[in-house]
Amino acid sequence: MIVRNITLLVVWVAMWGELNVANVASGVLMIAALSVLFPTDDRRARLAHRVHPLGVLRFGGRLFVDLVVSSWNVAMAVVVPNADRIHTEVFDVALTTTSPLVAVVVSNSITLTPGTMTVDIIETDRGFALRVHALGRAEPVSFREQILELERRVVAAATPVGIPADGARAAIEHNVEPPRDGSAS
Amino acid sequence: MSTVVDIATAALFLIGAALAVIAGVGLHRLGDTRSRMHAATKPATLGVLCCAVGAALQSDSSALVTKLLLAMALQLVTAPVGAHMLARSITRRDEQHPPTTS
Amino acid sequence: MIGTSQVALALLILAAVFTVARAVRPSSSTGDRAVALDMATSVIQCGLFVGAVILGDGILVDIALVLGLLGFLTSVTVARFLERADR
Amino acid sequence: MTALVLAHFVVAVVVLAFTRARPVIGAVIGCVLFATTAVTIAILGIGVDQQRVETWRWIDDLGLQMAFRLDGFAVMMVLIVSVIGALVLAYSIAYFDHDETFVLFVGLFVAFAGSMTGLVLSSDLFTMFVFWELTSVWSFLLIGLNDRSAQARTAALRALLVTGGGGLCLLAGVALFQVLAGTSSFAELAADPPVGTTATVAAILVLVGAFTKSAQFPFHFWLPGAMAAPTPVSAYLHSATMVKAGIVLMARMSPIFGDLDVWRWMVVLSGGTTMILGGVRAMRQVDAKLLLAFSTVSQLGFLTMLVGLGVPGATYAGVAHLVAHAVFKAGLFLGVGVVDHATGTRDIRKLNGLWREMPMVTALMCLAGASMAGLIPLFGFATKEKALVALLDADVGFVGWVALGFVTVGSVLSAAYTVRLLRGLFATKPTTRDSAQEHMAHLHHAPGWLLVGPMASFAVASLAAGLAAGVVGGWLVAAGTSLDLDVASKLALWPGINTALGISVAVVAVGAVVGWRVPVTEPPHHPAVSGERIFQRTFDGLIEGSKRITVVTQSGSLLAYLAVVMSVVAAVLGVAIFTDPGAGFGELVVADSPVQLAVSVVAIVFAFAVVLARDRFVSALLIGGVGFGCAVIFAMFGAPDLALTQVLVETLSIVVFLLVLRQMPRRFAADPTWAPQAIRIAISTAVGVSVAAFAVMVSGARSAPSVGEVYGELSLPEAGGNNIVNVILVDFRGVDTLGEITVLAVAALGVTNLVRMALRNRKPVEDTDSETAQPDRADDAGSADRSSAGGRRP
Amino acid sequence: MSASLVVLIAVLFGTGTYLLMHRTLTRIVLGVAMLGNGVNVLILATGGRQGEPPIVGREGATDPVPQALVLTAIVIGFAVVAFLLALAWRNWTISGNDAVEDDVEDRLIARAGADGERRSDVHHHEDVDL
Amino acid sequence: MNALLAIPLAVPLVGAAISIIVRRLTVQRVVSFIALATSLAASIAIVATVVIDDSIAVTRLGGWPAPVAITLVADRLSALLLVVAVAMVSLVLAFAIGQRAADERSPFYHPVYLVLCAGIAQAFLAGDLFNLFVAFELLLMASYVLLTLEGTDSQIRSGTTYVVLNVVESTVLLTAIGLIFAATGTVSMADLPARLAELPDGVRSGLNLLLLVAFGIKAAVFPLFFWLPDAYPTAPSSVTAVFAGLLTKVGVYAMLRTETLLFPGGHSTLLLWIAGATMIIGVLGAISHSEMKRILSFHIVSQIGYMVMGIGLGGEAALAATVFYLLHHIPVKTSLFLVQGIIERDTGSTFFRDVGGLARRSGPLAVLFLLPALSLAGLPPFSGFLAKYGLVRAGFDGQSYVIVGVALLASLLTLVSMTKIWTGVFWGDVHPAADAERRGLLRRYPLMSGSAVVLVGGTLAIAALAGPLYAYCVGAGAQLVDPSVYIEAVLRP
Amino acid sequence: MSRRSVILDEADRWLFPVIVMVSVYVTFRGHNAPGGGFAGGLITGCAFVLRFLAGNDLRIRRSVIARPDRLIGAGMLLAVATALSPVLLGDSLLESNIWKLQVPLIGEVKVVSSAIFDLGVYFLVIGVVLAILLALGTDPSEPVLEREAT
Ligand code: NA
Ligand code: NA
Repeated sequence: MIVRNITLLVVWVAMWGELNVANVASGVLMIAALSVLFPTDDRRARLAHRVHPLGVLRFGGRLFVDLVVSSWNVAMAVVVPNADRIHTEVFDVALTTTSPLVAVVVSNSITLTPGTMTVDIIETDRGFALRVHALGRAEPVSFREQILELERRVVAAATPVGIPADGARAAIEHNVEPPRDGSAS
Repeated sequence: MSTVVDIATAALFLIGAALAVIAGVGLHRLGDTRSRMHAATKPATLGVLCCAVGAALQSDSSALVTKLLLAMALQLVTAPVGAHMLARSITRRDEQHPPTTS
Repeated sequence: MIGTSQVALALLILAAVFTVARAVRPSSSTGDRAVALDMATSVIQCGLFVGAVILGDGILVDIALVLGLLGFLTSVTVARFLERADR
Repeated sequence: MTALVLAHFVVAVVVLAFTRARPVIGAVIGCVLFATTAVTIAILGIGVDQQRVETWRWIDDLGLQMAFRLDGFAVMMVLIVSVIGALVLAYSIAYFDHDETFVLFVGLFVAFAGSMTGLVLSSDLFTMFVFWELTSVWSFLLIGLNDRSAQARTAALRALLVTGGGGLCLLAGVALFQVLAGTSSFAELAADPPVGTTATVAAILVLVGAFTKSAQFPFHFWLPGAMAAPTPVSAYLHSATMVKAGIVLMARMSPIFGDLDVWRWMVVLSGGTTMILGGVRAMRQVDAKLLLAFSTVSQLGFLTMLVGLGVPGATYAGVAHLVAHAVFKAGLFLGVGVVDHATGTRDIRKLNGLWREMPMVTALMCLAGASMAGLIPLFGFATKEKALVALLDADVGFVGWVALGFVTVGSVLSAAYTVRLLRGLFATKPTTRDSAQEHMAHLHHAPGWLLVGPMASFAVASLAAGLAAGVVGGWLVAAGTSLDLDVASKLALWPGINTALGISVAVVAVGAVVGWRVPVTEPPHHPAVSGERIFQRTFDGLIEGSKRITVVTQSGSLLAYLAVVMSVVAAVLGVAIFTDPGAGFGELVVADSPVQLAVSVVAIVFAFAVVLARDRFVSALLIGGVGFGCAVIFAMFGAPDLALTQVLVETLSIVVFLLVLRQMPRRFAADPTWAPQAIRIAISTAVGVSVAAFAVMVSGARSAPSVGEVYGELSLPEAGGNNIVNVILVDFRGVDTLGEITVLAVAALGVTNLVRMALRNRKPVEDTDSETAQPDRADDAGSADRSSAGGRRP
Repeated sequence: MSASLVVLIAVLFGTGTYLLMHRTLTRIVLGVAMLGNGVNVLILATGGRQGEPPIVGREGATDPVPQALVLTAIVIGFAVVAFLLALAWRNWTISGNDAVEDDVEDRLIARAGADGERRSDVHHHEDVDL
Repeated sequence: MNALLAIPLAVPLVGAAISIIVRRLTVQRVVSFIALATSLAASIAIVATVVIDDSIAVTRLGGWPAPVAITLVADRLSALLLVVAVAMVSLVLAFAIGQRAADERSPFYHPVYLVLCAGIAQAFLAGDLFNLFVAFELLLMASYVLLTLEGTDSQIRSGTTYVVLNVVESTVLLTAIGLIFAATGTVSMADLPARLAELPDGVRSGLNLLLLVAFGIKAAVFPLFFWLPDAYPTAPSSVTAVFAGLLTKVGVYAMLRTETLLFPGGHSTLLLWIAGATMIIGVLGAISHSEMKRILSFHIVSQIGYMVMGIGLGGEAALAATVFYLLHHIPVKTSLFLVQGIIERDTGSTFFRDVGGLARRSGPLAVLFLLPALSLAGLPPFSGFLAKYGLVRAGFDGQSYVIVGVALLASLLTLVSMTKIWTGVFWGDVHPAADAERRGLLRRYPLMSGSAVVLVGGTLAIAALAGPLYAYCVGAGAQLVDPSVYIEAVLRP
Repeated sequence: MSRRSVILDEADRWLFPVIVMVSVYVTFRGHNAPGGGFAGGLITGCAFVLRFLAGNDLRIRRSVIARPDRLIGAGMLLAVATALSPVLLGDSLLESNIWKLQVPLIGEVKVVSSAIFDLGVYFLVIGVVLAILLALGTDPSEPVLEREAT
């Protein structure tokens, strides 16, 4: 929650474009009102992540590079198409994380990175599996490795804490109280 | 200084616009809907970012800059969501009704 | 500066033409058209950023912000209903 | 006078409201009222130097007033109305017996009498018109008293429409007089008669009105039909009083317009034709009541000629004959009613030798009949004699001789149908067919005194007035004088031997023979061409034609409606454009900027794509494209607020479109061809081109600066905002915004309501215990919870 | 005035009109939306000249009044489209199609007025795709 | 003055907002009653002001100077129509509550009904063309919802026709207003006449015609009337009653206002042609049908023709007659629909094949029908006759003999169609399905009959008090003939 | 296969408040720059669309505005009351006022009465979008056809 609220405060102040008492105060009020009116009472809210600023920066930089590379690749596929470049394939990749946030960030990043696009996220008993659409020839093993590498980078930026995988998922899917053995932020 | 900034802006604008054109061409050149989504997502997003940065370089108020940064961040978050959902529905549909022709 | 921006605008118009063509081509699937509309919002955003510089007008940035924030909703809506509608 | 008239309406309401259980009481009250009226009017009006005048201003701006004057003619007419009314009402107590419609009859009867009293008292054409139309309404309701009978309904309708149509002519006449002379008062019109074509037209319109009411050819046909009404109604309305309204009107108007040639000829031709036609038709009837009806038509023609000719002597004779006719005809009608009541039939083929069984009635009927035939010493003889004298003396040229001819022939017929009536009802006739014998009607029960009494009064009155013709004629001079007549000679029982008497004798003799010779056993004759049929055919044609027209104008097809509306739009703009294209076209530039050009093209492409799309989803997306294109144009134009709002609205519109369309088939059905595609395209093109061209025209026409400039000056200092558009919306034109958001709110409520109704129809069981029940309507969030919680999964 | 906007206005009005003249309610709603766009562009394009946004202190600003009018019109247009779509939805739930049918009583009159001359009521059903 | 003119449009909106929030029926009813009573009181006060001061009441919203501010303007015409409308709306509400249908079935009836009332009030008071458009939208959207309130098959079908055609009407109106702004730079009705006068003929005539088309659809004149007879018969009677009485008259009002204030003297011949065709085609439609509500709906069309005739004739006398016609027609038409509603409530139908002999079952009901019916057919001494007479006289004054002839013919045909209802519903055999023994119809529905009785009494009162009322209308006509009075009153600093 | 999407779920969780904040921002600066209550309300409406598409609960957790029509009514009441309040003081409908308030730490805050009006517009529009979503979002998997097409 803290992460989210701070993010929101940053967004609010950024929108007004000036860091001053009025903007921060109104932002706090705004966020308080939002929490009251739209409480995230989903059990998911209890999932916490520890954010590592350095990891975030590293992830962001890498993401930007990936975006540039992928744009280049698509451009080549468009401008100078050949059989390899316009070949498509669908892979299923099982992630190791149990955090939906991590899974989502990974999935979104995949969409922005070279040659790949997440077409589905499947929740399995063991975690999340991504179905990825690849543009251009790819070798399955290294392809999976790339994605798991991406996941590691995301986890390094925001580490899920404290909640066993199955409990969280059970909580999400069946809306029951998850075991209280972790700290909630 | 301002010349450098101007040149940078010009370059970013041209790159951004060119990316948009490439994305547009990609919508036609690529073989199937999901491939075309690659074009619509990646170069287009980058194009938006380029243009936003270009505009930020030209702006003289911090307020505008933060707003542009915000716009960029939001673009990075929302663009893949839309693309993903579309791709997902197309994938699921194709799995349920395998295309018979073409 | 302004001149280059005009060129950029011209390129964006070209991009828009391609996008529109995808949207209206009879051979396009609904998904294609949704993709094209999604893409169109991106092109418009680019145009608004460039236009903000040409006109020296920060107001257009606000519109671009909102467009970036909400443009994906159309795609999501189409995606949501496409599966069912095609059943 | 006004009080008397109003008293009638009050009594009518009282009767209808309070004497339901004992209608006889109502009838008695009515009789008392009539008697009171007669006495009061006699006291107020007879032998008084100063004529009583009452005027009630109604609408000064239109010159409308209710004006009454108690002159001699009015006194005479009121006495006819109320005395005959009292007698007929008394008679009806016995006639209706225990009929459930009796109370309604009494109420309407009294109301009618009130209207008739008002009519005859009117000193203003407008006032007369008001009562005139009222009498038509009462007549309609009274003819339809037996509303279960289709014949009665049709007859009522016919009477109403004919007299109503005439009423409209009269109305037009009134309005024309008001415009021409600034008044519709008889006295003022007479004092300064309007002249000229328009005035003549007005007079003719008034005359036509009078013709319809008094059943003059070619409007005569409604009257016999009206005999579907109960006999008291026929006797009172359709013989004694209401049909005389036209005569009254002519009597008031002919001193003013009688010297117009067209007026005279119309009166003589129409009245004469009516007199002959009525007589001939009467000779063909076997229903005694119908026979009387046609005789009334004939007599009305006679009266029309006399009163309408505008010759003082004739008018005086007409007024006298009006009285005579009212008396003897009421008696005859009541007599037929007595026979009908006693035997159950009025068919003269089925009646034989009734004189033996009801000699008293026979005698009385013969008296009244003799008056109708014009036999001395009855009153009818004196009046007819006077009429012949007047016509012979009239110095109006050829038209006068034509009138005399009509009267002579008509009088022969009068004598003839009188004989036919009396013989048919009472005489012993040789029966030719055996089969007819068993259908012969016989007396069921003897008529009571209440039935015979009134009728006897009329018969005796006919005789008495005849014997005292000189005295009665003296009384009638007052009536004549009040009509602005110079009455030279009065009535007399024995006028001396002259041409008129010769004619009378011949007429009666010939008539009697004819009447005796025409067999009574013939089936009723239906002429091939009759007003009745023409009317019916016109009426049917009206209904049928209205259906045919309505099919065209009201096709029920939204498509056709829209096509018409859009064509009209294109047409009016086309007219404007071709009138004067203006300067706008010269000021056109290709585009304000290249981007604008490009985006316009994009939007145009999207628009055409929407038209061509065969898929619902796709068309919703494509129209989104049009919307986004417009948003860009707005942004370029200097309207960021618009662009922002447009983007948001377009996004939400697509969502709403898809929410709805997801449930429908993806593809549009082939639209059934309502019209050739070419027509659709032509209309659309016309609309598009004309609107755009007109827009160009208009844009070149601006001459004054926009109020927008003032808004700009006031915005920051006065309203505290920099964004002028927003300040306009929430401040300068805030009430527009208030309305606009309310529209939005109502639309949302409407959408919610439609879905609620659908869900309610879907789940009737759940519905009964939650939706319609009172508690749930109250402020529990239950329904909201049910509709919002959990289940919202697209 | 800009000719490209004039042509755009013509096309929006033309296509809007064309779409209106259909039996399918969806198309009619599309036509209404199209006409709405057409009117908005028309008011803006004829009401003033292109210029700067009307913010206090800006030179060469365009006339704010047409913008205020169009804003109101956009909102009302949205309300109308939403309600029409709800009508289409209800029509669909009732009859399984969204065709606008002719008025029953008018058709009866038509039949009574001219027996046999006109073809009888046509009921239209959508051919379901896929 | 400021408060007075604002109340009829603002107070119902407050009431609407409250009854959107609170769904409890009793609360909604009380709120509606208070809101309408307040509006009525304010409207009467407005009339009093207008008469006593012999002036035009103006309020400038937001306190801004005149051409900037949207003004609410009440001249004699507006004030009169306002009172009549609010009174009518209030009575029909009582009727609707008595009908036990509308407001118990949907919690949205009251708020939407109040919005309708506010929209009508705003339309009559608007001194600004665009504000008039917004008022139209307000009452139209409310009417869409009311018309489809029960969401039945027939309501949806005819509702669709109604909604689509009125949406098209709105589009045309908006186009016209937008173009008027484009040509003149203002939408203030007081500011417009001078600016419109400077326009070239083609432009002015086009703008005028475009407005006429829009208002013509709304007022249901030939050849744009067809939505009305299809749409009205399907709605609940309480809804139809208020629509029939008021909605088309708002269109007539707008036509009257714009033709006298903005485009004086324009297209009068065209208007007379339209008037004649509307009268005849409308009444022929009435004659062709065999259902009470349909016939009454077609009558509306026909009667609109008379009012358009008055506008087309122009001049003080004709306009006075038109105003009086409006005054008479609203309550008379409404009361006829109320009677229809009572019959429908009792028998479930007003098709002639399903009913009959009602005069025998309920004399008072028959009287309740007959009085307004005769009035509508233009028979003396009822108000309809006086109104018709005013028009006829004005027509003769202007030597427009043809249109007067057509009007009189239409009047006869109206009588024909009224007798069709009378013979079909009130005469004849009691339909076997009906419970012939159930008498005392009016006593069974006290609230419905009560409002009908009050209304019919009102129509009789109009005839009885025709002298002063007509004088008032003449004053209104004088104000309409001389636009400078209006303009000065609004633009006065 | 689940109809829900984890991605959309997360997007809703993170973007919903952002969108609402943007809407508030757009509403409040509408008086000086493009925006205003209407645009703001529509933006919040879009946030609810996102929430709806993610398959999440649309309720606002305060009973006063639990039902969208209450929100509509409240917004309408706020707007009309603001418009009508000057009438009670003898001014004309919609007469606007500007109040200048001194708020500690923040300084002078200018409050324009028309901003309150705009706030009413904002709430009303949110309510409208919600109402339409709730109504037309009725789950089509439950057939609502009353009679089958024949
Ligand atoms: Na119908
Ligand atoms: Na019947």
